[in-house]
Amino acid sequence: MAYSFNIPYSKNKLRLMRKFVTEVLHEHSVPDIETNMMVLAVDEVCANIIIHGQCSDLEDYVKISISFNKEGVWFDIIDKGAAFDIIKYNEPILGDLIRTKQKGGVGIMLVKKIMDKIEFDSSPNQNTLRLFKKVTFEK
Amino acid sequence: MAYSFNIPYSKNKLRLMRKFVTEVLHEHSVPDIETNMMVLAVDEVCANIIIHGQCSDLEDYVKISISFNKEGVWFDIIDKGAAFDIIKYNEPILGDLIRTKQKGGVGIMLVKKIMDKIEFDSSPNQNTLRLFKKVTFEK
Amino acid sequence: MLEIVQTNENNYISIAVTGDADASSSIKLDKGLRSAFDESHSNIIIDCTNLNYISSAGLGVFMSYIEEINQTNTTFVIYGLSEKVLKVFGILGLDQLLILKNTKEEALVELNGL
Amino acid sequence: MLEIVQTNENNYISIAVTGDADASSSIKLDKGLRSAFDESHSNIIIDCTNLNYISSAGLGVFMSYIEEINQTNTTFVIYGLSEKVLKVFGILGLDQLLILKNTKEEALVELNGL
Ligand SMILES: Nc1ncnc2c1ncn2[C@@H]1O[C@H](COP(=O)(O)OP(=O)(O)O)[C@@H](O)[C@H]1O
Ligand SMILES: Nc1ncnc2c1ncn2[C@@H]1O[C@H](COP(=O)(O)OP(=O)(O)O)[C@@H](O)[C@H]1O
Repeated sequence: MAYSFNIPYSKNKLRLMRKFVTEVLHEHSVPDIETNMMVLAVDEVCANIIIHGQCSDLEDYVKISISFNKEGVWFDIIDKGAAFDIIKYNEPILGDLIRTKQKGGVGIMLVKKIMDKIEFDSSPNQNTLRLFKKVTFEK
Repeated sequence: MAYSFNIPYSKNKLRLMRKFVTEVLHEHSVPDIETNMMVLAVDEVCANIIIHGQCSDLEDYVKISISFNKEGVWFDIIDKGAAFDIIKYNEPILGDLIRTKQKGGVGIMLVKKIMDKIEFDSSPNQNTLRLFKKVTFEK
Repeated sequence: MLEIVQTNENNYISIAVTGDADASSSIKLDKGLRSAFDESHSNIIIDCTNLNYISSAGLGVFMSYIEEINQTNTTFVIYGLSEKVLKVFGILGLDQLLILKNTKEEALVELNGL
Repeated sequence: MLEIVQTNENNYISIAVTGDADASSSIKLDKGLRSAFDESHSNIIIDCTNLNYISSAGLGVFMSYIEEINQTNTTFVIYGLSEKVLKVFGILGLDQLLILKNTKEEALVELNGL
């Protein structure tokens, strides 16, 4: 079973995206706490694409696909902005961020802590980030 | 501003589709009563595609796109089943359905009464039904 | 995602309909109405206070009992429709072919008024 | 979709945070905290009973005040986090770097215990 949707490149559409993902996971009996964790990881990736992705075409979208297997859930996040491989990104040290009073910089850290598998693939046309999370479905 | 999503060919995924459409219209300040009307029209079309569309490939999806302009909302409903042009379809007479105790047959009637414009286009690959509804946005 | 609960009172049957009556669930509504009609009770009220949504499949179920209601002289009253659901009954004029009331009290007046 | 309401009590400032603290809204949270700190009150409690969601942008705002809290000896207590939001604070261990309490009562005990 797979679902997908496109959201406009806009920070204030992230809330709607989160609702979509929440509904789909809920439909597949994913427990609330885990749903929120996965929604958070997808939210971080989408926010980064919108904020840092430097997509030239304002009429473009971030595409999110969600598919289920027995072990868990795959999220594919596809965009057409600058290629950015979060797997290769070295996260900063939390203590340094706190000491220097940074107001950000922990998004990718969260994604990596939450997700069980991360794959990145970039073609001239688009970037695909694939995130997998193991889930014990409620029924 | 445009949104789209794919739902699996399954009657029990219609509820999720309705939630998606409702959220998007809500996001764009469409009044509740009108939202429900448009959701109903899209639901009828999707239910027909799932029930009557005879799509061979069970892994396929109905795709719904929603886009807004100043006058109202366009819904594009795309499927890969048998081409069926609701514009050319002649609706039955309600009284006849009631006399013969039919339990269905009023879906397309509803779609035509609710929507302000209907366009149908079919290629060998896919069918596209476009529905437009005038809306006075709340803000 | 549709729940049908039947309650037999002294002089009427009440059926409470909760959730969404759509293409996947309306068959449940039909089974619920069928069994009430099969008990040949002459007074049936339908509590739609918690009916969140209805599509043509649900409307079709109600439509298909109109003949039977008239032929068997059953008093069949639907009450508690939300504004948005009521509007859907109105699209095809079913609000003129079925008795729709706002509250349970009004529905019972309709029964007793016979 | 984030609402920040500040209330000044006798011996503390209370800030109620309602909604989603995400990439688009967390700047509001920052403004709210900034103005509370600018009043140089030594006791600040944050009511998160109606904080529905927090992302790294919201966590980052809280993070950025940790140094100031320590340097200015401010008692800064967050309370009322739902289980799912609390779990998010826990991912990076921020639940160890900030004082988190379940209820307003417990938060006030923390202030008065000084
Ligand atoms: N899609 C992207 N395109 C370009 N750069 C990105 C992308 N995602 C993340 N980055 C870079 O990685 C950095 C760290 O991201 P993150 O951990 O989410 O923290 P934040 O976004 O708060 O800075 C960003 O500041 C940005 O420089
Ligand atoms: N997508 C479709 N593909 C093939 N046939 C269709 C499609 N949509 C509708 N139809 C035909 O049109 C008829 C009328 O549809 P409708 O008014 O929705 O009523 P119902 O679906 O309850 O029969 C259906 O019974 C079916 O024969």
